Parts: sequence; structure tokens; C-alpha cells
Amino acid sequence: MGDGPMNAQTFDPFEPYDYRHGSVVAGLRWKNPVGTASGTFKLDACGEYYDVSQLGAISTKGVSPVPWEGNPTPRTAESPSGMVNAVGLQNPGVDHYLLDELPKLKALDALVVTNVAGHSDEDYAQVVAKLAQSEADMLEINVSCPNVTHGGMSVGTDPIALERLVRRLRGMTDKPMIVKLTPNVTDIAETARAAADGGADALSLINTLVGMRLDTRTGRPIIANVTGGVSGPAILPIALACVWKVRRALPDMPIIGIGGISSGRDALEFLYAGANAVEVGAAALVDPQAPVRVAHELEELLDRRPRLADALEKGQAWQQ
Amino acid sequence: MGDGPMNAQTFDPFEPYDYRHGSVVAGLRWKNPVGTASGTFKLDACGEYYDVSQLGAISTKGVSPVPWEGNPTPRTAESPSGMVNAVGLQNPGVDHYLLDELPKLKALDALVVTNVAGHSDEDYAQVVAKLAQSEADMLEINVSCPNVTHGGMSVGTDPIALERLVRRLRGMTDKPMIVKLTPNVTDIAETARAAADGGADALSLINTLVGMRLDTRTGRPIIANVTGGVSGPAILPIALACVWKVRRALPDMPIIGIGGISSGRDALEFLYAGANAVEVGAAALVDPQAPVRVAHELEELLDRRPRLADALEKGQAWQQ
Amino acid sequence: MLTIRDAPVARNARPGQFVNLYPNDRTAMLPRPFGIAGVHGDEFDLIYQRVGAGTRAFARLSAGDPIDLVGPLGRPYDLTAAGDYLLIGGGLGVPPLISAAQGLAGRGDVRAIALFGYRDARFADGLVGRFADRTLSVSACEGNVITLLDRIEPELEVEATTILSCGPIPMMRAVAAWAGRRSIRSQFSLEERMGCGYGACLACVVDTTDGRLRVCKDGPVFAGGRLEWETAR
Amino acid sequence: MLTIRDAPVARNARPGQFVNLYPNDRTAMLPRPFGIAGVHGDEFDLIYQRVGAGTRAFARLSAGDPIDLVGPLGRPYDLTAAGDYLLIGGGLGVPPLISAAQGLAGRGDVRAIALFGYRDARFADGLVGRFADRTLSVSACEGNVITLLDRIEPELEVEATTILSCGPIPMMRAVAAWAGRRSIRSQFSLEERMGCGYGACLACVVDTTDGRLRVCKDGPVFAGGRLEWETAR
Ligand SMILES: Cc1cc2nc3c(=O)[nH]c(=O)nc-3n(C[C@H](O)[C@H](O)[C@H](O)COP(=O)(O)OP(=O)(O)OC[C@H]3O[C@@H](n4cnc5c(N)ncnc54)[C@H](O)[C@@H]3O)c2cc1C
Ligand SMILES: Cc1cc2nc3c(=O)[nH]c(=O)nc-3n(C[C@H](O)[C@H](O)[C@H](O)COP(=O)(O)OP(=O)(O)OC[C@H]3O[C@@H](n4cnc5c(N)ncnc54)[C@H](O)[C@@H]3O)c2cc1C
Ligand SMILES: Cc1cc2nc3c(=O)[nH]c(=O)nc-3n(C[C@H](O)[C@H](O)[C@H](O)COP(=O)(O)O)c2cc1C
Ligand SMILES: Cc1cc2nc3c(=O)[nH]c(=O)nc-3n(C[C@H](O)[C@H](O)[C@H](O)COP(=O)(O)O)c2cc1C
Ligand code: FES
Ligand code: FES
Repeated sequence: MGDGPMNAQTFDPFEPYDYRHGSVVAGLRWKNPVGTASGTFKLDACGEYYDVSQLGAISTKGVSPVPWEGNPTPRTAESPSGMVNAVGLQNPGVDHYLLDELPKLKALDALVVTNVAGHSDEDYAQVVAKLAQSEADMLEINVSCPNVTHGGMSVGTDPIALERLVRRLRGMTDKPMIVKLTPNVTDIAETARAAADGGADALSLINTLVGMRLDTRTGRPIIANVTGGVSGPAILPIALACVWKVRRALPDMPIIGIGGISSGRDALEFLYAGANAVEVGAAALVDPQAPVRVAHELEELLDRRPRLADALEKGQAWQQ
Repeated sequence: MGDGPMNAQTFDPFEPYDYRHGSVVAGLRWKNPVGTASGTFKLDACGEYYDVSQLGAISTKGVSPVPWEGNPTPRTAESPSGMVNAVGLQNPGVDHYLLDELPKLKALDALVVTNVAGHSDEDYAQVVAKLAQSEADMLEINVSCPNVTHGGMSVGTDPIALERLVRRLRGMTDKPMIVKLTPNVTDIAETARAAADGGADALSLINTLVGMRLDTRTGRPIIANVTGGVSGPAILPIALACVWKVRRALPDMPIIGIGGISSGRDALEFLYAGANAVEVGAAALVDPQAPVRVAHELEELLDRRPRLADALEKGQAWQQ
Repeated sequence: MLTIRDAPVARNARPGQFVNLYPNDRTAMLPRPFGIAGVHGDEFDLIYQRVGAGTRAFARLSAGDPIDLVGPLGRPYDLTAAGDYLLIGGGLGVPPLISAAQGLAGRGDVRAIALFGYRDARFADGLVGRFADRTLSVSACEGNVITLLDRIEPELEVEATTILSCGPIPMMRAVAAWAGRRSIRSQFSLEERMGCGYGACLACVVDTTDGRLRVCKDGPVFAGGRLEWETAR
Repeated sequence: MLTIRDAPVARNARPGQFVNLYPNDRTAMLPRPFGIAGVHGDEFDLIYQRVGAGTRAFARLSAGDPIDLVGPLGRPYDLTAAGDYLLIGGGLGVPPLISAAQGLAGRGDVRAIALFGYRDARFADGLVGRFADRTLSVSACEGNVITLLDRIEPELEVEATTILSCGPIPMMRAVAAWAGRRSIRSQFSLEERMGCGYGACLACVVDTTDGRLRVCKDGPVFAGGRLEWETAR
């Protein structure tokens, strides 16, 4: 035994705590290797459950050039060990973000990863232009949004379009730029290479997988948008394989592993697969304190793995 | 309530039973819309738990031109509500299949779907040539096998290669030919169309998703092959979305829905998504009687859905 | 009805708030939100209907079984005004109104009148009757809550009346229209499919005059005038 | 040790067979196979080690808790021969050998000698001692089962001896080599990660002179001469 995750009750999520094991991601030090995943963190909600500065990083909801309404409801359905969501990037737009959410997060001393959303190259460029001079610590370009650019498919599925977009954004800012990849492709190593060629400083993966549920009483889709994105523990093995593949294709690229993480042990598995850090998504919807709990559990597991902990501090990934 | 699945104890899996609701798939009538999924059925094992002729169809393990050894062990790992396998198509080859397994299945009066595996177009052609004159009721071409044909990717991920292969096999036999699609593609509607253009009589989907697990004690992959295929309830929403997409792209194509089905209600959800029939895979590994239980549960659900039951008998899918 | 012992929830819950229950079956991820139907000591009550796997599992719980929950959650009813409160509930919308009646009980400056519409059995009349000054109810074959509103209207003084309502959208839409025509203050409690139930994911939105807001965090209680009833489902 | 009441399993189980246990946590799909360590009446015993989530959960079960299982599964030891049986176990390989000792007990034509190697505590000597005619054991610091075999060799008559063994692969490989050099009949019980545990999926194969066979269905017991020890892990 011995190696089991610690009891959830043994930490106070508001008590200041000095993590022993951090991670350097694209030149920036996270105080621990655990962040929130975009779209599963809102300050007014999550801030009631833990001190947000305790986490390695806070990745915010996708920010678009103008306010977006998102999809009609219902926006969620359940699936075995997972969930399907079609929130549709509802957000009040980059101007509101810069005036309201970002200053609040920075006032709390969080390391902020601003997630960038767009329907077109132009959209992304507008947001990045405004964020370039902001207090955001890192940008995370979410190229997994369906529609526009490529006939029903997202820019993140077309290596050529992706490289072009990343190169354009790269020229607009000195901030560390993470490109967030979609698993809904034939070969994620190919899109990873395209992002790297375009100048990405780091990659985060994976975003959700396309999925749906139907109501067997009515025979109709449950989600108004029909399909949505699958997240949660169900996708963990798929996410691990994506991280593994990309790590083999790009030995030196910083990778943020995402997908189904709900314990320190899950996070550790991603680090062994080649991630430099992780983000916790759907698990935080079920257990609001999940990100901090994962960070604490991982801390203990890293205590007994000094070689791995040391590599992370040096900005390196685990070597198989 | 009312609509819940029946109790698992209320059927005798060896007692003759006349199903009220069948399904016509590519011109052949299945006595009920539930079959086994390839690779999760072996007669000497499953035949101890139920009368195999009770099922709509038995899809056998992939058959190759010569005996295949498969991958080294360990070949499985667990994942939340799922499993990862890398059996690697171990099978004694088509000659052995024709002498041994197929006659035994036909003697039991099962409707047999012979799953065809290959490393190259030539492999598939050799197997189909031998099966063309056999007692097999339908062929299911598994184009989801990685390697050969296209630099590390399977023929099932390349629409042009896929169409060419299907067209070639189409010319070799009059048996109904099902093409089994992989979800590891950017757009499954595209490969579905390619298979249809090549002459497929039906499509079955989905095969497993690429995934992996690592042992957090050693930091090494659990499966000897490193990555494997994810199956089980975890993939259900992904499979449903694939069926839904392909149904919209090809309104008249018979579709066999596969992926995470473990109850009659799951099967019903696939029928509403557009499947004409379903196959039960990983669930049968956990509960040997799962396929028959699913068939019985679905039978009751179809009693209360005469319009759907009627469409299936006519070889049609549910119209949204 | 499910009674749960959880001292912090019982102590902090205010009428109109809800709790998220989590099925013990860990394959089910999402919260099951339920309106709090009343508190007593360190316990609180829920009234629920069996819908799917989660509620079926709750129904199988025995006394003493543990259950995971998060709460109390959401914005409660605003009960600061004096005067008459009309508690208008339909179907499974009654639990928060029973809470509201409990919250109003014993206050000298208010009168609580419950107007409940049922499909058939009048299961909540007794529960609300312990706290409300008056209880009127109607079952589907006799009419609906608007029938009751019309009946009670002559007694009401518009400026001193507050409507609190929870129930099916068509019922609430009718109540909102009825109240709007008479300029009666109203507060409505909404339901929506949730992802997190505490405000993190934006799954549960509703259109308001202030834009798309979260039912779980900005609601579930909204002032009648803020809701866009045309797009509500 | 876990004792399970299941009359059909207890009645039908033969030494060397196993059962698949399924964790109550439904997020865990795969079977947990355990060798049957003995039967009494309508109950049977398992001896197991806590490894991961499944075995940890089994350890938390209380008397009377239900558990899902499938079994008895697999080919048992062949106990038809008369003469001396050497039951050679290491670590968690002892359960099926205790079953074998129970199966041999009371037969006039055989003698059962248990040779057990332990890492430290000699937890199974007492259990097998109830049935075996003799029990020899050794812990890691003193030597290994080959030490015991060498010690007992002078007493044995090669044609009338059968080795039954279960334990870590290196131990069994050494036992197989020892037996092979002396042309002593041997049967080995193997472990492998499983998908189904009853023969449907081909996850659990081992190389034999007859090709890759399933540990769960064609085994777990294999004749020593049929196994390809070079590729075994
Ligand atoms: C703020 C709020 C308060 C509620 N209060 C009550 C109450 O007091 N009494 C009561 O009986 N019901 C109440 N409901 C509805 C209750 O949450 C659902 O009936 C319950 O979640 C169904 O769960 P299930 O597992 O049985 O159904 P399933 O259909 O198996 O659930 C699958 C998923 O869909 C969601 N879901 C299904 N139906 C609904 C629904 N009507 N509303 C929201 N989500 C749903 C579930 O939460 C779950 O995530 C309330 C809902 C909300 C949003
Ligand atoms: C035929 C057979 C007989 C066995 N008999 C015994 C016994 O009598 N006593 C005993 O303590 N153990 C026995 N084992 C090993 C036992 O099955 C594993 O220790 C157990 O499955 C671990 O489950 P877990 O959930 O605790 O571990 P986890 O690591 O959480 O399990 C994850 C998955 O890996 C599999 N797994 C993990 N370790 C092993 C292993 N060593 N062998 C096979 N599968 C494994 C599990 O079955 C499960 O599918 C036997 C194994 C086999 C194949
Ligand atoms: C409700 C919800 C909203 C999300 N919104 C975003 C988003 O705005 N931008 C983004 O890049 N990813 C978004 N995601 C994807 C997550 O950040 C994450 O990549 C994915 O959910 C997989 O991780 P998980 O399994 O831990 O949830 C969202 C996920 C969920 C569940
Ligand atoms: C152990 C195992 C072996 C499999 N072997 C094959 C195979 O030989 N040919 C094939 O087409 N699919 C094979 N599959 C895929 C299944 O037929 C099915 O498509 C997939 O597992 C998804 O369904 P499920 O979630 O119900 O298991 C295999 C799956 C498993 C779990
Ligand atoms: S359910 Fe997540 S914000 Fe309301
Ligand atoms: S575990 Fe499936 S065949 Fe042995």
C-alpha cells in the first residue's frame, strides 16, 4: 500500500502552503504542477472552495474578441465516468475579461493562463493583440473550436491552417504561448508538430472528444447542440496516449497533460507519460476542491520520486 | 419508472426463446438486433454461458490469411468505466477458422459475421477469397488495424485507400459485406462515405480508441505494446456521436452500432442515434451473459416502441 | 422524501437554496440538485421524484447510509418585504416553497398563502400547512394555479404582495404574466440541467435582462421582471 | 483471507481453479482473479494481498457484504496419479496448493508434501498443514524452495512423484528445470493480466508447445513440459 492518495480532509484549502515540488513550463515556474482546465474554473464560484493562488496555474474560460452567448440549454449530459458538454464558449469578451476577471485573479496572486477562443484567425488575432499588453502570464490558444476556417472542422484539425495561425499569433506577443490540441484528429503528433513549427512554446492536451447522449424516453439528443465534448475519467487513457505520442514526437516541448485527472495518482501517470504539468477539468465540477486535492496528493507522491521532481523543476519531462 | 431494464435473473440463456423484434441488416434478418462484438466472443468460452443461436449475430475474432501470434503480454489494462487492450489479433488463421470454428458455429445455428483482419490489401483479399465460398453469413472487414499500407496509420484512416480496398473486396464475393470503421479519424463521415462508395453493404462502428495506462509504481506503460484500444462504457458517448454523424451522412446505409453497450437501454440509445443493430463487446468480458441480457432488455423496451421496432424489421433506421 | 443530517447545511440553508447530491455509483459524475424543503435541528428534508438512475439509487438508501453532497447552494428567495406572500407551486416545484413558508412562519409582518397545483395527489398540502397561514390547492382536473390566483385576487393589496413561485415553466410563465399585468412583485425558482451546480461551468444558463446568467449561482431564484420568458423552456 | 459463501462454487471447485471477483465500484471493469484456497461446506476461502484499488476494496468488506463473482474457472490440477505429490509454492502462489492438499487429503494412495518459500512470515504453513502429510518451509533469508527440493530428493521415487507448483515465474522456472533434469512430472499454475478471465478475449496468453494458449481457460494449470519457459515473464 503506502502509496495511496492522502485523505481529502488533511489539508485546508485556504491555509497558506509552500509546495515542495514545482514545475517550470515554457520558462515560467508553477508552484506545483497542477492547474485548472479552461472552462471549469470561475473565480466567483471556485474561489469559495480554495485559495486560487495555491494552484500551479489558473486557466480561464475561453476569451473571444466580443461577448459570446454560447449554445442553448440543455448544455450537459452524463456519460459513464464522464460528461458531455456543449457550453459553446459563452463569455463576456476580452474587454470585460481585461477589466474584470484578470485583475481580480492577479490581485489574488494567481498565475494566470488566459485561454483564447476564436471563430476565425482574425478573432484569435484580436484577442491576442489585446492580451499582449495585459497581466496574463501565459496564453493558451484553444484551436479546438469547431466551425469556420475549415468546413465544419476546427483549425486544430488541419496542420497547415494551424501552423499558419500559430505563426501569426507568435509574432504578436512575447508571452509564453501554449497551443491546446484536440484529440479529434487522425494523428495528434502531426498537429503537435504543426503548432511547434508555428512557434508554440508549449502544448496542452487534450481538449474534449466529440460525443453525445440521447434520451431514451423521447429518442432525441439530450443536449440542445446535439453533440458536445466528452470529458472526465472516461477519457483518461485516451489523453495519456496523446501525451505519450506527442512527447515521443517532440522530446523537448513542454506539455500540459489534461483529461480525466481526478487524483494525484492520475496526475503522476500523466507526468510519467511525458507531461511537465497537468490541468484538472471535469473533476472540479464534481468536487470543487479537486484541483487543490490533486496538487496535495501529487506533492506526496513526488516526495518519493526525487528524480521526477527534479526534472520538473528543471523544465524537463520524465525520460522513459 | 416502468421503463427500467428487466432483472438479469428472469431469463434462461439456454431456454429456446422466440424474439418478437428482429432487424434486417443488409438484407439478412437478425432474430434480434443484438450481436457480439468481434474479439470478445470465443465459442468454447461464451457457449458455456448462453445458447449462441439466441443472439442476432455472432461476430467472430478477426481472421487473417495465416495464423497470427498477436502481441506480447500484458495485453490489458483497466481504465475508468473501460479497458485498454492490445491483443493484437491473435488468431489461428482462415484455414483453421473454416475447418473448426465456423462449422461449429453454423452447427449451432448461429448467424455468423466473420471478422476479417489484414496487414495489407493482399491479406484482406486472401481471407475474403477463402470466405466467399464458406457458410459465413456476413463479412465484417476490420480496417482499423494499425500499420502497413499507410505509414503507421491504418487503411481505415485514409478514405482513398479505404475505398480502393473495399472496391477490390466487393468484387470477390456476393456475401453482405460490413466495413468496420475506426473512430481514430478527424471525420468518420468521410471514411464512412469512402466505404459506401467502395460498395460496403453496411457499416459497423466503432472500433476501439487509441489509449494507454502507465504503472505509477514503475513509471512504465502497463501494456507490453505500450498503447492499445479503449473499449467499454467510457466510449459510449463517443460511439453514439459517430453513429449519429454517419447516419446523417448516409441516410440509407445499414449501421451496426458498437461501443460501451452494457444494457438494453444503451442498445436502444444506439438505435435512436441511427443504428439498425448493435454489437456488445467489453461488457461481455465482465458479465459473460451480457449480450443475451442486453437482447432481452431491449426486447422489452421495443415492445413499447412499435414504430421503432417496425422500422428495424423493414431494414430501416429510426427517423429523427 | 429524504431527510439528511448535515449540521452546516441545516444551519446555513435559506429558503430557495438547494443541495447537490452525488450518487454513490462513481460512474455517475454529475450532481443531482434538489431544493431544500425545510430544516429541523441539524437535519434537512428533500422531496423528490424518481426520474433516472440517480434518484432510483437515492430511493434505495436506508436510514444511516452516507451520501455525498455539496450545499447549500444558490441565491435564496428575498423575504425582506412585509405583507402577503403568495407561494405558488406546481408539481415538484413545491419543496423550496415549503422552505419559504417555514422562513416566513412566526413573522408578525407577513402572511403566507400557499397556492399549489398538483397533477393528482395533494402530497404537499400537509407539509406546507404546518407553516403557511392558508393553503389552497387544485389538482389538474379541477383547474390550475391561475384559477386559485383569480380566486384570491380580491383579498390582495398589490403593493404589499410578493409572489414566490416554483414549478413547470408553462405554469411559471402564466404566473409571471398574471403578476406582470397587476404589477405584483414576483420571484421565480428555475431548474436547468447542470454540470457543476456551483457556478464554475456555465452549463445551466437562463436568459435575463442582464444577459445569460447561471441558474445554480446567480439563481435559482430570479426576480420575475428579469427573466426572458419567451426563450425559457 | 476472504471467505465467500457461494454453494455452487464451493460444490464444483476443483484444486487449482480460481474465481473472478468484481469490485463493487462500477468504474472498475476487469475481473480480479484469485486462486481458491480451500472449500468447506457451501463456502470457500481466498488468500490475497492488497495490491491496488480492487484488493483494497475487498479488504474493506465486512461479514455479510455481497460481492459479484464468476467461477469456478480454469483447468484444475490433475490429481489422478498415485504416489508422492510435492506442492511447491512461493509467495501468493500458495492458495491453489492448499486446495490441492485438501483434494489429496484422505486418499490412501498418495502422500502430499508441501514445500513453501516465503518472503518473511510463514503465513500458510498452518493452513496447508491441516491437509498435507508433511510441510517444509523456508523464508527468503534462509534459502529457497530448491533448497527444500534438494533436501527431500533422497526420499523420492521419480516415477511416483508429481510436482504441483505455483508462485513467481523465476521460482517456477527453477522448479521446472529441477524437475526436468530428473524427469519428474510437473504441473504449474500461472498468472497473467486478464481481460475476461473465462476464455473469451485472448488477453492472458502464455507460450506453450501447442502455441499461445489462454491462462484462464486452457490453464491456469499447465504441464511443465508444455511451457516455453524462455518467453515466460
Ligand atoms: C435547482 C434545482 C432544484 C431541483 N429540485 C428538485 C426537487 O426538490 N425535487 C425533485 O424531485 N427534483 C428536483 N430537481 C430535479 C432533479 O435534479 C432531477 O430530477 C434529478 O437530478 C434527476 O436525477 P436522476 O439521476 O434520477 O436522472 P437521470 O436522468 O439519470 O440524470 C442524468 C443527468 O441529468 C440530470 N437531470 C435529469 N433530470 C433533470 C431535471 N429535471 N433537472 C435538472 N437536471 C436533471 C441529472 O442531474 C443528471 O446529471 C431540481 C433541479 C434543479 C436544477
Ligand atoms: C489465475 C490467477 C490467480 C491469482 N490468485 C491470487 C491469489 O490467490 N492471491 C492473490 O493475492 N493474488 C492472486 N492473483 C493476483 C490478483 O489477481 C491481483 O493481485 C489482483 O487482481 C489485483 O487487483 P487490484 O485491483 O488490487 O490491483 P490493480 O493494480 O488496481 O488492478 C488493475 C488491473 O490489473 C490486474 N492485475 C493487477 N495485478 C495483477 C496480477 N498480479 N495478476 C493478474 N492481474 C493483475 C487486475 O486484475 C485489474 O484488472 C491471481 C492472479 C491470477 C491471474
Ligand atoms: C464545461 C466545460 C467547459 C470547457 N470549456 C473550455 C474552454 O472554454 N476552452 C478550452 O480550451 N477548453 C474547455 N474545456 C475543455 C477542458 O479544459 C479540458 O480540456 C477537457 O475537459 C478535458 O479535461 P477533463 O477530463 O479533466 O475535464 C471545457 C470543458 C468542460 C467540461
Ligand atoms: C479484447 C478485445 C479484442 C478485440 N478484437 C477485435 C477484433 O479482432 N476485430 C475487430 O474488428 N474488433 C475487435 N475489438 C473491438 C470490438 O469489437 C469493439 O469494436 C470495441 O471493443 C468497442 O465496443 P465495446 O465498447 O462494446 O467493447 C476487440 C475488442 C476487445 C475489447
Ligand atoms: S451548473 Fe455549472 S455553472 Fe451552473
Ligand atoms: S482473460 Fe480473456 S481469454 Fe483469458
